[in-house]
Amino acid sequence: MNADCIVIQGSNMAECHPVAFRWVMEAKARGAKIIHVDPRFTRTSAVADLHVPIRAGSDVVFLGALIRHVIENERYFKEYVLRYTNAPAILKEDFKDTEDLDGLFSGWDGEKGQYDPASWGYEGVEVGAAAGQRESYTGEPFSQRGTQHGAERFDFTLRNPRCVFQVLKRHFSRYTPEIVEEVCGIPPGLFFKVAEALCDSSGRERTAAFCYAVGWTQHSTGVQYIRTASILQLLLGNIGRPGGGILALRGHSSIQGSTDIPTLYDILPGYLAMPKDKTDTSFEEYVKLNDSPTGWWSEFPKYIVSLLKAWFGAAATKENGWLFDALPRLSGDHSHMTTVSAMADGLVKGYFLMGENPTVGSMHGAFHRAAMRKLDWLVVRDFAVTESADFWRDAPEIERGEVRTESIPTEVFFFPCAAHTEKDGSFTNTQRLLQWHHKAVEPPGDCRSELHFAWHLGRRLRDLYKDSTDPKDRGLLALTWDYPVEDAIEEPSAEAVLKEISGFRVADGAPVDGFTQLKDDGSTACGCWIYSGSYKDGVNQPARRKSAREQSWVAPEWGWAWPVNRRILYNRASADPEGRPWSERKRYVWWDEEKKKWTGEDEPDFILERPPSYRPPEDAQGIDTLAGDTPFVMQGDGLGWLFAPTGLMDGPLPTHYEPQEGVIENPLYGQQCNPTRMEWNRRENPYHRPWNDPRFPHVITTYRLTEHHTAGAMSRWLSWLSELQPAMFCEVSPELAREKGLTNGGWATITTARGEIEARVLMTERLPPLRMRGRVIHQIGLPYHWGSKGLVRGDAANELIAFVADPNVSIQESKALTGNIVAGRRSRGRRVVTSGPLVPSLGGNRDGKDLNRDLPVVGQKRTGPHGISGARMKQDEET
Amino acid sequence: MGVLDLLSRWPVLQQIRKGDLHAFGDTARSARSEMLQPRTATAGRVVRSVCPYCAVGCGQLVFVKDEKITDIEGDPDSPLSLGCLCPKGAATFQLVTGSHRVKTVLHRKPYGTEWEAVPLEWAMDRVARLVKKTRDETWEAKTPDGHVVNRTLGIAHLGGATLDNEENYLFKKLFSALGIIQVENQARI
Amino acid sequence: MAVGFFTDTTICIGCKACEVACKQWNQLPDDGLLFTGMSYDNTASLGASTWRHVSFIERPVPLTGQETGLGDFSWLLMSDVCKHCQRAGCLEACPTGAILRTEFDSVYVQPDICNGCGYCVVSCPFGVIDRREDDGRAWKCTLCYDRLKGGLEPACAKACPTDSIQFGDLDELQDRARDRLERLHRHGMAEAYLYGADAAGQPGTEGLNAFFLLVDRPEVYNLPSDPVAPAKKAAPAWTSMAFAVLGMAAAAVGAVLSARGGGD
Amino acid sequence: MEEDGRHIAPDLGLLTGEGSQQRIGTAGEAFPSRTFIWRDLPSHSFEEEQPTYYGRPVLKEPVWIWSVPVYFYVGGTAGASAVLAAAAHALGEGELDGLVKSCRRVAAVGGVVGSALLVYDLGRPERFLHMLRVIRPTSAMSLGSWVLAVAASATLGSALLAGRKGFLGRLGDLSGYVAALFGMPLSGYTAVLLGNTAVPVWNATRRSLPHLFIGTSVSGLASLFGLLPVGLEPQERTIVERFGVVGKVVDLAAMAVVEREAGHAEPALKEGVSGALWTAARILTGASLALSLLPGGKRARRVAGGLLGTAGALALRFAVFQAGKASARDPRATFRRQRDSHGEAPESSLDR
Repeated sequence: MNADCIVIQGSNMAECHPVAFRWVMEAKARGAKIIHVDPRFTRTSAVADLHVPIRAGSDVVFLGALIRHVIENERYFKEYVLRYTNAPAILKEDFKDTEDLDGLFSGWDGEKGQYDPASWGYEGVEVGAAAGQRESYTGEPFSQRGTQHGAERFDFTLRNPRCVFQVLKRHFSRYTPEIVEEVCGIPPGLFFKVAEALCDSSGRERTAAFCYAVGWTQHSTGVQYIRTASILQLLLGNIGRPGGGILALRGHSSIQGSTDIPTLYDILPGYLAMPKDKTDTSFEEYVKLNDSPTGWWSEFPKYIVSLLKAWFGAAATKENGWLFDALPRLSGDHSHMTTVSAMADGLVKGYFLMGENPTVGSMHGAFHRAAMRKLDWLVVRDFAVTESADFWRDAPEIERGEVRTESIPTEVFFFPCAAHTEKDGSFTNTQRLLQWHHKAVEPPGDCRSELHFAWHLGRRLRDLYKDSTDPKDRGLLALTWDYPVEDAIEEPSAEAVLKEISGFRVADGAPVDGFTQLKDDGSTACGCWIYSGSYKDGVNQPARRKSAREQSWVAPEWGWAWPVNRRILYNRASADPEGRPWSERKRYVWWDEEKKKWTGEDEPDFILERPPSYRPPEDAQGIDTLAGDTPFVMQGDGLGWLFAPTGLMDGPLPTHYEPQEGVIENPLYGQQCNPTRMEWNRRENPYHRPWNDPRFPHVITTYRLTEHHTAGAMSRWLSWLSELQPAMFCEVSPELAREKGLTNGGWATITTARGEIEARVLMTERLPPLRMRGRVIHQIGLPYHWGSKGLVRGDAANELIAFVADPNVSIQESKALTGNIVAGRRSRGRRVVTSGPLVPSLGGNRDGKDLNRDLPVVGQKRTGPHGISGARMKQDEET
Repeated sequence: MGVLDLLSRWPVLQQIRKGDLHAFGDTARSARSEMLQPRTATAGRVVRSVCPYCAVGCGQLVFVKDEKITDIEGDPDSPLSLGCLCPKGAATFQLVTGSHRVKTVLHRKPYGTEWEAVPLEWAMDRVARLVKKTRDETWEAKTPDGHVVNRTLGIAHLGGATLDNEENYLFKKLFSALGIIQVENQARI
Repeated sequence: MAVGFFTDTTICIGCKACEVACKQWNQLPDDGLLFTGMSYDNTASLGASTWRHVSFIERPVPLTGQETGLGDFSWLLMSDVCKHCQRAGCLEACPTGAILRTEFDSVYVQPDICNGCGYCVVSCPFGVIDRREDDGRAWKCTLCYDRLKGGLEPACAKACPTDSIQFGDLDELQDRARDRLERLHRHGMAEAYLYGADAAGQPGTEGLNAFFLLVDRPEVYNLPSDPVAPAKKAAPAWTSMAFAVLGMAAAAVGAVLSARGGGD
Repeated sequence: MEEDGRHIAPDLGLLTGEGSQQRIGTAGEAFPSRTFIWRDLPSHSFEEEQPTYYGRPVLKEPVWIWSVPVYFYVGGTAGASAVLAAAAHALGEGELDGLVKSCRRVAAVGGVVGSALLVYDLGRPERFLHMLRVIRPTSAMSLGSWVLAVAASATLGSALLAGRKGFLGRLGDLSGYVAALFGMPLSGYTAVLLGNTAVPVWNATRRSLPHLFIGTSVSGLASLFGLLPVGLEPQERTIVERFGVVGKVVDLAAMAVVEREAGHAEPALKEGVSGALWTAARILTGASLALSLLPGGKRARRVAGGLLGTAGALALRFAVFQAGKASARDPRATFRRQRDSHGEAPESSLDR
């Protein structure tokens, strides 16, 4: 860690990532200031220099105020902002900001319940409607994707009222320290301390870093949380430089890998968009929409063609569009919660759960179980029988006799899985580093790897369909599926799969060195372009293990980081426009005048031979359009986007909206909640009032503990971990305890409209009540690790959480909601999912006239299939 | 001579012989203590691995003896962790060798009240047939408004954040070819 | 050569990696799945099956150098362990020679010798060593004697993510500790001090091979302020016993003589 | 699944670590003191004046069971008995053989029973011989074990050979004197054993405790003779009674001193089970002393005095034993004693 200041917000780093936190402590030892912004005083706060208690769900206000502070006091890194960001870009005249529309941006379409981002573009640059609509289906917020060109007009004086910088300034002007105090509950004194610490630690000589985790993402406006931090870091010049950046701390061993090589509905490996029904009618159309005339995405055709070659081999030819038509198409949102709703409506018949335990780990477990009861068949793979696998006989509603096991039709399979020590394979860690783990012993009994399961299932299916001539089976039969198998148990070779992922020349099967060698003529195959080169020279790069002591601090010879083993993205920004390090202290990569190439500690994230002085000629195409001083090569214009002209569902600039279920009315805008948020308006999924719900007066936030792992399938069965946190508990302040008659170590029951759970009481000053607008607002902290199985058992906090999601990535809101707490153990109270409302509904989901989540213009959103309403709702099917 | 031998090993006599007043050290040491050594020293092989819990990716060393795991600890060579582990990582030995692990395939018949152990091969065949059945029954070539979608919404997948990249790759590849699009994992949650 | 632990509580994050790493290496059983309600401490104390224990102290007192919106509050975290004293109560009390001082200057209980007399349990001024009723023998931290013999560092120190637990040569550790303390004092943390770093600091034990850097009084961490190896104060007890038994002998003789005399 | 607290499947993992052989039943029986839930706000355990860690004990409670205090009584009595036997033999000019004989018997029985009681208390009784593996001068228990070993065998020899003629007789007499020599420490070392621990009440009273224990040994012996159906000459009886009176007086005096020395640990002698036992001991011993001072030699009085005295002696041993447990449970007893510089550190270093 080379940072001079580290702000940890939306993350409890010391508890959830203790070993990563080692480096924070090292930075602290070197004099860096550690700031922890969190509703709770956690083990991270315990060793921080500054702990700032913030109301869960108000982070955008806090960060927005920091942006305002930086701009008003001119503390931003001027040269960096001018040259490396789109601050000088001039925007369209018809762009309207939330300042003008009371919380909405221009382009709101009340009919569709989503934005048309056309008016958000740069002046003189047309964003095709198709792009706009397509974006509305794109899952990951990949702003650089598509036909977005760079701006044509700039004002390097930053004075033009329509330039990004001025728009930004105006947008955040109302995010004042006073508002911070009112909305976040943070006194101005503390706020200024953070602001000054950040500014003092930024610039040429110093850098500051942000660390976040699901404390930021799990909100109905989660993506904008991260956007706000990015804007702040760009203004301070902390992106692409050592000791800077924004670190996402992720919870699972390969959660990054499962996004890069996605088990996600909306993308193909390497963040290539899944085809959409209306727009991607042919390979040519698909490429046209995803290709980009400028920036790195101009390489798109090479990546998709190589992918299709990797999948369909010889069957994929230029003539048949590389068998693109064999791929299925999306027609809206097919994310987890939508799928579960569809399941509840009987559309989904079969379900695979691979090492995941949604009835504990996902929001609203009761609804999950209700949906699963509609399945014909369920396949679960895990170490031991989880709550999800046993949903048909071990569940609260069965215990209460509301549902009978004998009446559940689902056929259930439990396959025991092999441990990571019993199979070869690679994990991708949170820093994009691939590391290979080797098989140590044979898996016991019938335990098998998922590789084994997937391959043998595929083998069987291809066999079942082998005589089919039905076009629907063409892709399956064309699939390249001939991996070598090892051992008696016929385990497919993971290394062979890695080779396909990394890419090879079709002619002779020779591995490629990296994505720069990929072609769009079908002569190369590559399963995931960003991983291309991970099998360079036929060497398993992720398996490299050169000791840390024997190499530089960047440790390039340990494992393999994508892309091309690069450790810091956009690191061109660590040098000034002329290619010199901003400062000796922060040198990382630079332009070597003698050798005429980029060099440094790390793999330069730039075209190696392109000098800083390079300027693209008029007729430039593809990557040639990237000037020598535009570090953000993935962007259409190579610039860092303070303002996102396209790609986001809920606006080009972050805006504070209250959570779906809040405790106060949005003090900044008339628009209470994120207008494009996704709601599931169904009987099983009742919402509380948008704020001040008398039945549910307290703020609930959920979190993890060091001693357990997510849904607990990997920790609740282990005595060495279980004894350290042996019971589900809730953290409450002494004030709340007194008010509710709770005793430390005793029992309490926590309720929402979705359900109720019981927990041991842990009284503590670490979760203080908030004093806002003269009111005292109590917070309840709930770890969510427990379930009905394992050595230590307890209720699952997620039973309480509703289905509501961020419009960009469909992630649920579990970090800020409302609920109630009473002393004593769980009652026999009946659940809304199985037996109608638990508590009398207050005027349904859209609440009473007095309390509206949306402005009237927004309020008339239509409800789509499965009760979904929101930005990514399927538009063509009405129900 | 058993008795003499026994006497010669009697610490008290050694104490007297050596004039060791307190017997705090060597004289009190037993044969076992003499021979004591770390079990890693007697391990047949050491396998390099990665912690299966969170996404920091700490290095692990897996010590194997007689095809059984005897110890799992941090890999000091890892630039990420320098041999450190958090409590979960430190408990990995219990995770992979624990008696909680199920070793046979379990099957619950429709409307059944109990799990039954079934052969792996049978279960795999059964699942393959169910996938085919469901897929064929719920196949959607075109949307009502005529757009080609060739897919099935009848099958869904959840999971992957704890799987290897290679495994996720095969799932995505296979499911895409089968027209299964509802593929999701913890990254969304 | 003497080795030991320097536990710097100011950088402990209370993750309990040391507790688990110790249990894993020594393959110890859990000692009960009990929710205590004592902050995040559900292990309660060191014991026969818990050789590392992390204490959690929620204090209504601010920590120097830290500011929090909570006001006067701080959370002290500390990983406790057997101190491997220079004058070790348990060692001096053990009648069987099961407890000995190793070539590494650590105090080690030989499980093949211990007969569970329980005298060490009452002789430890720190309440570390304990006899597990169902096992019958006394157990405590071995400073990973087996690992040391193989040239490895103890499991807890190796696992510790923040190096709050440091293992090494005693003299070197003491120097490092003094530097650290000096640095903290320079940064205004006047309350920081070393606990048991040397004989001068803790004459009763003549110094601990596993010593600590603390920021509040020892009692706050459940440590005695001035522990003494009982045997150091044995002399007066033996002396007064000598007088007492002689008195008894005299009484016996007296009783006989007086009676005989009276008999005449 | 066998619950061993590790839950390792034998076909997957090897259990060979240092603690892997640790036997466990249920955690409950292993740690009775742990079954508790802190009912207060965690930060409320923090008292500026006298901080403790949630009021948890700083020391471990003695793990010894009832057989230990009983041994204190038996061993002590045996020791005193051996001493009296030797005195009577040496000065009796053959006229006190009855007393000598019965004293030697009492001592012998005491030695055997005492050893048995100690072995019974061990966590691993089969390893009782390890007690004689080494000699540790720092360990009162080590020295005590050797004393007991010698004394027990000597008393046994002296008892078996009592009244024999010739060489065997002389051998018996010799071992009688050996028994007396070791009987003296035998009746007192247990007090040192308790005094040399970290348990506040025992450690605080380590000077007076030996006098208390010796006194009890003597009074215990005398009281025992009051109960034993042995025919003693009047003269012999007088000896025993006078011996006993001295013991009881010492006893009562020592109790007062012990209370004064106890200091911060005194509550252990005043409150709870141990307090009750302590008071009972004082009353019983006092009563038996009073009885034995009354003139006349009625048998009934002797028996009554014997009963009271024996009960008193036993009560006293248990009182001291229980007081130890109680004071080990109380962290303040330890903390405050050390703050009052009963430790080793100079005043100056105690300011933190």
